[in-house]
Amino acid sequence: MKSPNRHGVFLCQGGHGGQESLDFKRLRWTAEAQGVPVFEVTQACAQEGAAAVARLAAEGGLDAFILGACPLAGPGGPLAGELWRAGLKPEMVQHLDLCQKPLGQTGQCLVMDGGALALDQALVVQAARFQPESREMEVSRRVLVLGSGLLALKAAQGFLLGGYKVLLITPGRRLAPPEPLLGLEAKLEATALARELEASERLEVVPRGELLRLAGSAGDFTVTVLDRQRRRWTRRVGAVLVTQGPATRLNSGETGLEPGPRVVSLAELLLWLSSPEHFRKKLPAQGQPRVGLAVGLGQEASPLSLRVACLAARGLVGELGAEVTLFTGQAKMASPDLEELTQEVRGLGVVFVKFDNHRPQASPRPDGVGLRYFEEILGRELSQDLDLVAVDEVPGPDQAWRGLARVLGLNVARDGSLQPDQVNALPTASARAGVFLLGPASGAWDLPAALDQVGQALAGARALLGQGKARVEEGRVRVDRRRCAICLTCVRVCPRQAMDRRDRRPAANPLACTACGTCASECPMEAIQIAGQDDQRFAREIGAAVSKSPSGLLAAPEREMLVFACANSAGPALAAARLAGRPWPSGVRLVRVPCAGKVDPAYVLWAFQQGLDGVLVLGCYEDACHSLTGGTWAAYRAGHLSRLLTEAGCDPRRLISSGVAPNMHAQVMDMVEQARQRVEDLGANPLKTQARVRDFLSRFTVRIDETYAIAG
Amino acid sequence: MSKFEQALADKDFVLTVELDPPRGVALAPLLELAGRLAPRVDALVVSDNRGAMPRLSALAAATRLAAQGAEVVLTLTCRDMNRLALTSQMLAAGAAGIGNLLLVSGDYVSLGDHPGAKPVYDLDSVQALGLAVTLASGRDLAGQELDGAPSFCLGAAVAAQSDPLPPQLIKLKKKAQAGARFIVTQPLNGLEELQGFCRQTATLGVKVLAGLEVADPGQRQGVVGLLREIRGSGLVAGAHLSMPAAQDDLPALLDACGL
Amino acid sequence: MIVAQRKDFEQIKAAAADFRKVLVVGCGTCVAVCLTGGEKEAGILAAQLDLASQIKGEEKSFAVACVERQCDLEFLDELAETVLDHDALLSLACGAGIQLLAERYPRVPVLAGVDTTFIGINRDVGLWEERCRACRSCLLTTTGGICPVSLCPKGMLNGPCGGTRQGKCETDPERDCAWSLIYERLAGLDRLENLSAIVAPRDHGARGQPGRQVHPAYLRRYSAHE
Amino acid sequence: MAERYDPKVLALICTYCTYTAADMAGSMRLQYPSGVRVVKLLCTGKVDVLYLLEAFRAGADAVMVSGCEIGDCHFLEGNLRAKERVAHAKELIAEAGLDPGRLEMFHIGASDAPKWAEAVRQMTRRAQELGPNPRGRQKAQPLAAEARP
Repeated sequence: MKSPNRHGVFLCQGGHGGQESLDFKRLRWTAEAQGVPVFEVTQACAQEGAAAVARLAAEGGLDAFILGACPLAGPGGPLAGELWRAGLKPEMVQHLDLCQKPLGQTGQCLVMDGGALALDQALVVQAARFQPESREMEVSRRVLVLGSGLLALKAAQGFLLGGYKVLLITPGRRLAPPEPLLGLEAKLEATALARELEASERLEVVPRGELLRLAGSAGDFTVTVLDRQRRRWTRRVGAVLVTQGPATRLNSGETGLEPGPRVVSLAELLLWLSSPEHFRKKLPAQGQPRVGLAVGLGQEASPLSLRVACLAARGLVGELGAEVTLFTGQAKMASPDLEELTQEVRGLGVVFVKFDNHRPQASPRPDGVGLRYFEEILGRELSQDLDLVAVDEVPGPDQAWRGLARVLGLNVARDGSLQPDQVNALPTASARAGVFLLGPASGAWDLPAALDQVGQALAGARALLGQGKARVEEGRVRVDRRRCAICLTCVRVCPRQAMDRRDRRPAANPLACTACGTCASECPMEAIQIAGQDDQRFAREIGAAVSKSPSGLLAAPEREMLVFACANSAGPALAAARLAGRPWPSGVRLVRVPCAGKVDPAYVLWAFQQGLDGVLVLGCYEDACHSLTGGTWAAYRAGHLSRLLTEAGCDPRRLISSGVAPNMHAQVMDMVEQARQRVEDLGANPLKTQARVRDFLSRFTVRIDETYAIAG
Repeated sequence: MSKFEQALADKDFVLTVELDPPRGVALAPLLELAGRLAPRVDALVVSDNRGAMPRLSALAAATRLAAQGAEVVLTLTCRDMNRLALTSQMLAAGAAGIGNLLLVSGDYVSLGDHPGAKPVYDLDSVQALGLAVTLASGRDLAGQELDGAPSFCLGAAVAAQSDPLPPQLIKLKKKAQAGARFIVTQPLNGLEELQGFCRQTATLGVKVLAGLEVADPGQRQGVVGLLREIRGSGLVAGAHLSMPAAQDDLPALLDACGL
Repeated sequence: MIVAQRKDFEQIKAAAADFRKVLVVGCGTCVAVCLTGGEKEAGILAAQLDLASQIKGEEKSFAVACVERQCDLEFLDELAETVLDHDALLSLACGAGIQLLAERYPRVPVLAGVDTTFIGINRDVGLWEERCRACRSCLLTTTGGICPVSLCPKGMLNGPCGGTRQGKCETDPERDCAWSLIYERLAGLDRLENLSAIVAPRDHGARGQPGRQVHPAYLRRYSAHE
Repeated sequence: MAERYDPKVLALICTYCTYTAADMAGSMRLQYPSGVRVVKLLCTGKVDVLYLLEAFRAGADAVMVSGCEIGDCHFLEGNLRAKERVAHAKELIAEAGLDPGRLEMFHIGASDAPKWAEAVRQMTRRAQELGPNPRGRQKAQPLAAEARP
C-alpha cells in the first residue's frame, strides 16, 4: 500500500525571527495538531527566504505544501521561480495570507486575527487532496454467461471475438432453442451462431448446468458449477452475464384460462405461426379458425405483450384468414409505433374488446374455449366460442429463479427482473459489480431491445476486465483489521457488493468499489476509513465551520450552517449555480461528500455539539443515487437522527435533507437559502455560545512546549 | 372485616395453626382435625404445596374448611401460579368466603420432590400482595372492572432470623406498603431472634405472628417453652404453630401449651 | 456471550445413527470462546464419533467444518458445496446458529450437538457464569449492577425471599443470594434508596414472542407499512 | 485371549524428563516391551486431546503420556495441563466405547529409568489384557506411521 501524499506547512516568521508571538505559536500548534511537518522560515518574500523554502520542500520530498506568509510572499513573489529552479512545480504551493502588516511598515510581521482558523481550513483542503496510486490488478479473462438462445450466443460471441474465454451454462440441452418472438430468421441465426461458436476452443458449454455458488467479487469471481453428470467443479471468472429470465406463467388472472391444448401463450402462438401448415393441423379442419388473444387480464401487461398480440393478430388474419378477437385488460401503450400497429390490425378486421372493470370467464373444452363476458361499451353479456386462445405471459413465482438470484447475491424485483429500481443501474448493471443483466433478467422482455443490451454489457464487462489487467486505485478504502469485528455490515450495505472477504476480514475490491463511503458510515466499529474522506477530516471541517473570532463572542452571533453536498448531484448543481453568479450565503459552509451515504450520523451530532445552527444534507433523489443505495441508507439515518436530536432536546428541524439532481442549478441555491431561512427562524443553537467561549478560552490555555520550558 | 382480622385488632395474642391438605383425595381426616382445632385457635392456615411438594389444592381444602364454618387463612405461592392463576384463585377464595390470604414466594422447586418442575414466579410476594389489593379495589391487573370484588386481610411471610437481615427488612417494608396486615415469621429457634427483629419492625404497622414449628416429637417441649416465653415477652401479636410431620398431634400440642 | 455445553455423547451418537456421512459444523464465535463448539471441539467430536463408529465396525465418515458465525447467512454460504457431500449436519452452534443452518440447507437434516445454556461471562479458562436472561426489562441501574433475574432462581424483583441463609441461596448453600449481594453493593455505594420503590410486575409479553428487533435507524426499512 | 499379539503402545513424552529417562533406560540395558512407539514433545503441555483421539483412531492399543514429576516441569505447569487433558480424553474415549485404561498419564523424572521401563510394561500389560484396539489396525493412518521419533 502506498504511503499517503506528503504535505507540509511553511510559516514565515517575518524579518527578525525574534520573539514568537502567541498568535504565531497558535499557527504552529494548529499545523502540528494535524501531524503535518512544520518548517519555519524568515523572509519568504525575499529571494533568499524563497530559495530556502524551495530547498526544504525538495529535501522533505513534499508533494504539496502551504506557505503561510504575508501577501508579498504570495503568487507574485519570488517563490515560483525558486521552485522551478529546484525542479519543483509552483502548483504544489498553496499561499495563505497570514500577515496583517507586511514587513517594512512596522518592522515586524503581525499574525492576523483568526489566522489559525484560516490555516486549519487550508490544511483540511490540503489533506483531502488524496491522490491514490494506481496499480495493475490481475483479473480473470474468463466470463460466465448464463442462458441460451440468441441473446446468450451473441454475448458469448462478443467476448470470444474480444479474446476472452467464455463459460456458458445453459438451462436446457440446446444451445439455440426456438426464438418465438423473433421468428424463424432469428432461430436460423441462432443455430448458425451456435454451430460457429461450438468450434471455438475458448468456449466451454455446460448444458443443463447449475450455478451453485458465485464467490469473490468483480474481476475475480470463483464459480462453482454442478454439471449434468452431477460433478462439481470451479472456475475463476472476471464477470458474469445473465441472459436468462424467470419462468413465466399465463397472465390469465381470474378468468379460468388455464394452459392446455386450446389455451397457449402468445409466444407459443408465434412459434406455431412460423410454420402455418403445422399450425393448421392444430385447429379444426373446417371453416374459418376463431382465435382469441388476451393481454393484461391478470396484472398490467407490458407494451411488448400488446405488440406481440398485434403481430400475432396480423399473422393470423393474413396467413390463415382467421377471425381474431383481442381482449385487453390493463396494458401499457407506451411504446413507439404501437398505436399505429393497433390501428393497422383494427383495419384488418380484428375486434378489440377492452375491459376496465370486468373480466371474461372461460370454460375450456377439448375442441375449443367458450368465453362469456360483459361488453362494457355495449353494456351487455356476450359469449363467444373460440378454437384457440393465446394469453400473454408474466413472470411466475419461480423458486429456481429465486435460487439463482440468491447465488448471484441479487434480489428479485417485482417484475421478475434482478435489476435494482434505479436509473443508474440501467441498462445492464446489477447490484453486484461484475454481474450484468440482459433481457428478462434486466426487466427487458422485448427481445429486440434485449439484443441492444448485448453491446452495453460487453462494453461494461470489457471496461471492468480490460486485457487481463485492470488499473485500479489502491488504498481508497482501508479496513482496520484490529478494529473490524467481522459483523459484515459493510458487506451488506455496499451498493456494489465490492466488499470481498479475504483473510476472514472484509476488504474493498478496488475494481468494484466506488468509494461512496456508505460502508464507512455504517461500520459500527469505525474500522473503515476512506482516504481523503476520513472521519478526522470531517471533524476538522465541522470545527472549521464554526466561527471562532473573539469578536463573535460580543456581537450577536450569525447563524451558521453546514451543507453536506453529494459530489454526484449537489456538487455539480452548486458549482453551476456559482458559475451563474448566484451569491453564496454567509455563514454557510460547504462540505463535499462522495455520496450522501458518507454522511455519518456522528458528523451531524458533532456539528450541533460544536454550536452550528443547522445542517443541510443534499444528496441524490433516492431512485437516482449514483451509488444505487447510498442515498437510501442516508435516508434511514436522517430519520434516526431526527429521533436522536429530539431525544437530546435539539430541534430536529435543524437537520434538513433534500434530494437534488445535478442539473438543478437553478433550484439548488434556493434550497440552501430556504434551509438557511428555516435555521434563521429557529434561532441560535443553544450550545453556540458555550462552544465559542470554550474555544476562546482555549487561546489562553498555556501549552507547555520547549519555548516555555523553564530555564535550567 | 374477617373474623381473623378482628382478632388481630382486638386480642393481645392470636393463635394460628398450619394445616397441610392431604397428599391424595382423602379430605375427611383434615376436616375432622380442623373441626377439633377451629374452636381453639383464631385461624387455620391452609398451606399451598408446602416445601414444593404437591398436595390437594389449598384453595379446594380451604373452601371446604370455610364451608364448615372455620376461619381460614389461604396460603398462595408465587412459585406455582402466574398472575392469571393467582387472580382466579383469589377470586375463588373471595367467592368461598375466605377472607384471609397469606401470600408467599414459595420454596424453590428444587427443594421439593419435583425438582424438574418449571418454577413460575411471575409475580413476587410484594407484587402478589399488590394484586390482591387491586382485586379488592374492584379491578383486575388489566384494569377490567370485576363483577363483585373480594375483600381480604392480607399476610406475608418473613425470615426473622435471616442473615443479613436488612434486605429482608427492606422487602418487609414493601410488603407492608403493598397491603400486608400481618406477617408470619419462619420457624424461630429462640427469643433472641425475635427481639432483634421486632425492634426494627415496630414502626411498620403490621402484626407479627411468631412462627413455631415442631419438626419432630423431640422438639415439642422446647416449642412449648418458647411459646410461653414469646407470649410473655409481649413482642408479637401472636403465634403460628405448625407440625408438618404430625399435624394430627396439633390438638395435643395445644393441650401441652395450655391453650 | 452465549454459552453452550456439548450434549451427552450417547445422545449425539444416537442422533447421528441414521446417517453415513456427517459433517460436524463448528462456529467460531461464542461457542468457540466457551470451548464447546469451535474448530477444535468440532475436530474432537468428529474424531470421537469416528472412533466410536469404527469400533462398532460401521461404515461411516465424519468431517469437520467451522464457520465464523452460524447466525449469519453469509458465513453459512461458505458451506454450500461441502454440504452436498453429506447426509447430515451436526451443528455445534447455539440454538440460533443451528436454526439458521437448518434454514439455509433445508434438504439436509441438521442435528444439535450442544445445549445452549445461558448468556454469561468468562470467569476463567473453562469457567463461565450466567449473567443475563435477556428479559427485555433491565433492572441493573437500580440493583447495583447485579441481576436478580438471572442470579436469583426465583427472579425476585422486590427483595430476597425468605430462603436466604447467611447470604446464601436456599437452593444451594454454595450459591450467593443475589439480593444479599445487591444489598451489600448498594450499601457500599450508599444508594440503598434505590430499593425503596416497589417494582411492578415484569412485562413478559410486551412485544410478543419470538423476539424481533429493528434498529431505530432502519425502522423505515423494515416497517410493515411500506 | 485366544491369540497372542504385540500391543502397540504410543508414548507421548517430554524432552526434559521422561525422554532422558527413556534414553537412560536404553543405556542401562533395561528390558521393556518393544511395542512402544515414542513421540518426543518439548513438553507434555503440547499434548492435544485431538492427538490422543487420533492415536486411537489410527489403531494404537494403548497410549501413554509421560511428563516431568509434578512441580518439576520445565515449563512450570505443562504436565499439569497434560494431566487434565488426559483425564478429559479418558472420558471421551470411554464415551466412544474404548476402555479408558488404554490411556494413562505418567510423571517420570529424568533419572528414573526403571520407572519408565515399568510404565511401559504396565501399559503393555494393560493392552494385553484389554486385547487389540477394537477399531482394528488394518487401516492405520499416517499419524501412527509418522509417530516414531
